[in-house]
Amino acid sequence: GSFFSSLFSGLFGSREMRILILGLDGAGKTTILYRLQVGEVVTTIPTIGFNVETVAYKNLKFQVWDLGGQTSIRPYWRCYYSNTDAVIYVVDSNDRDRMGISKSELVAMLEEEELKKAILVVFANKQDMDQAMTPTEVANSLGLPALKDRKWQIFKTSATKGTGLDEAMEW
Amino acid sequence: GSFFSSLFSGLFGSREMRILILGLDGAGKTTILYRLQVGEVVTTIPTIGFNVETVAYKNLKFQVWDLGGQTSIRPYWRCYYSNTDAVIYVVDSNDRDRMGISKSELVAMLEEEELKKAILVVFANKQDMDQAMTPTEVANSLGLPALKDRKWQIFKTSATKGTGLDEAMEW
Amino acid sequence: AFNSSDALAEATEMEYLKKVLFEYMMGRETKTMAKVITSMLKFPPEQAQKVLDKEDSKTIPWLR
Amino acid sequence: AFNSSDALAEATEMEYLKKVLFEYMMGRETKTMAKVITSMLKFPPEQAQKVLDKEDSKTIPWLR
Ligand SMILES: Nc1nc2c(ncn2[C@@H]2O[C@H](COP(=O)(O)OP(=O)(O)OP(=O)(O)O)[C@@H](O)[C@H]2O)c(=O)[nH]1
Ligand SMILES: Nc1nc2c(ncn2[C@@H]2O[C@H](COP(=O)(O)OP(=O)(O)OP(=O)(O)O)[C@@H](O)[C@H]2O)c(=O)[nH]1
Ligand SMILES: [Mg+2]
Ligand SMILES: [Mg+2]
Repeated sequence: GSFFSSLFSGLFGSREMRILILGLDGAGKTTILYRLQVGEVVTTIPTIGFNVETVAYKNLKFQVWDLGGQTSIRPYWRCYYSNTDAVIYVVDSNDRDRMGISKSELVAMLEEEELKKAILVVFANKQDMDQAMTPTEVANSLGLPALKDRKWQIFKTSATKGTGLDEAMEW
Repeated sequence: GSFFSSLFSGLFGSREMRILILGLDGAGKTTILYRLQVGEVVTTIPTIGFNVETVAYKNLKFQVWDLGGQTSIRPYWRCYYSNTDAVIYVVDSNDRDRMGISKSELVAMLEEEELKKAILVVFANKQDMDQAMTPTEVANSLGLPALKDRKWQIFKTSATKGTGLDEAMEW
Repeated sequence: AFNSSDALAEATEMEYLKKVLFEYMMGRETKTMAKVITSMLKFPPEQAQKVLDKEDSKTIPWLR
Repeated sequence: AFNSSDALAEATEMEYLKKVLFEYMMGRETKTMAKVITSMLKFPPEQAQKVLDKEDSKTIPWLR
């Protein structure tokens, strides 16, 4: 086995981690993607489709997918789940009205077999705004404390101000 | 040039001829395709898409495309024109009402650059029926006599009875 | 009647698209299928051209 | 309002389909794109399976 295992780790061991950024439309996913990649705030338009970028962080490389979050294209998130190592789930902490919808999308996602081993990282985004819910409030609204068999963490972030993202990437 | 020409004829000289069967829906295109290929009348349903078959006739091989003729998918015939050697244009000789439409589709087709060198063979089909227009009447309705720079021939056929097809394949 | 024949035409086009797409995805006659797909879905001209160029580069690898 | 938001959703889906199809046809991330296409267009399960098997045979030619 040693020959083959070293062959295979040589071939596949250095595979990039695959990360999906998911969340409702307008949560800030695309802003976060490019913040992570180029360190700047880019002007975004609603994503009808996806963006995929290679993000280098310290010595690691990640293939990061940012999928459009509008209602009509959310059903196709699941087509991207295979081989995903981590999901960054982005929430607009000011969007109290849609916290319930955000929760049901999250729950549906976590039920998928293909994501069974994926790490869950929640970004309570738009913390720069006055009315923002605290990370604890967001976590409770999403039902995170009740999750079973799932590693998860929550971070308070502001994609536009650039705060919280570095801490989050250390997870 | 002799080395290259013999090389190229060796590589490409035995290319199958590419033939398109076109015409309005219900004209009998699919019936004709399978008559030519297997010599039998098959039960057809309207073709939403295409059928493509290799037809062997004597020592020759043809790649024959039968394209659906319904109004909404006729605009896509042109996507198939490239490298076409001959067009078999099938007309239901009883469908007097739509002879004008059949003519305009034919005219539009013949204007396409990619078909400039293609041979035109018209099948005045369904000749087994009492009310059938004669091949001459069909030719006139389609405006064939007025065609310029085009090799064409017309044949009276009955795809269901199997008459006329052999003569036509000798063209 | 107009509406229902409209809907019928749309259903026909959808079925046609699926058929052509299936053939394309199975790798059959991909250049021709690519032409149908890009015109049915009205790809912008420069996108359609890129797709067709890509097809050419598939079939004639030694001309790449 | 219901109708217009319906139409908007449809336009969004169409734009999404075109984007994904373009990527597929350019040969990028074809397995994932194939999943999106076959589910958006509701390919019958056995056709979708054939398409995905075909994708696997592309990426791992030595397993063919
Ligand atoms: N105040 C504030 N605004 C933010 C923040 N992050 C993103 N935004 C803004 O929110 C809006 C939507 O951001 P996007 O990144 O396009 O949202 P998205 O999640 O990609 O949306 P979809 O592509 O439709 O799914 C933009 O105007 C952003 O500038 C943040 O942390 N604070
Ligand atoms: N009487 C008679 N009926 C024919 C003849 N050829 C075809 N038909 C019938 O005409 C009908 C339509 O034939 P198809 O071959 O399906 O027509 P098509 O041109 O392929 O039609 P689309 O696929 O819709 O474009 C069928 O019922 C055939 O049996 C013929 O020579 N005589
Ligand atoms: Mg976005
Ligand atoms: Mg037919």
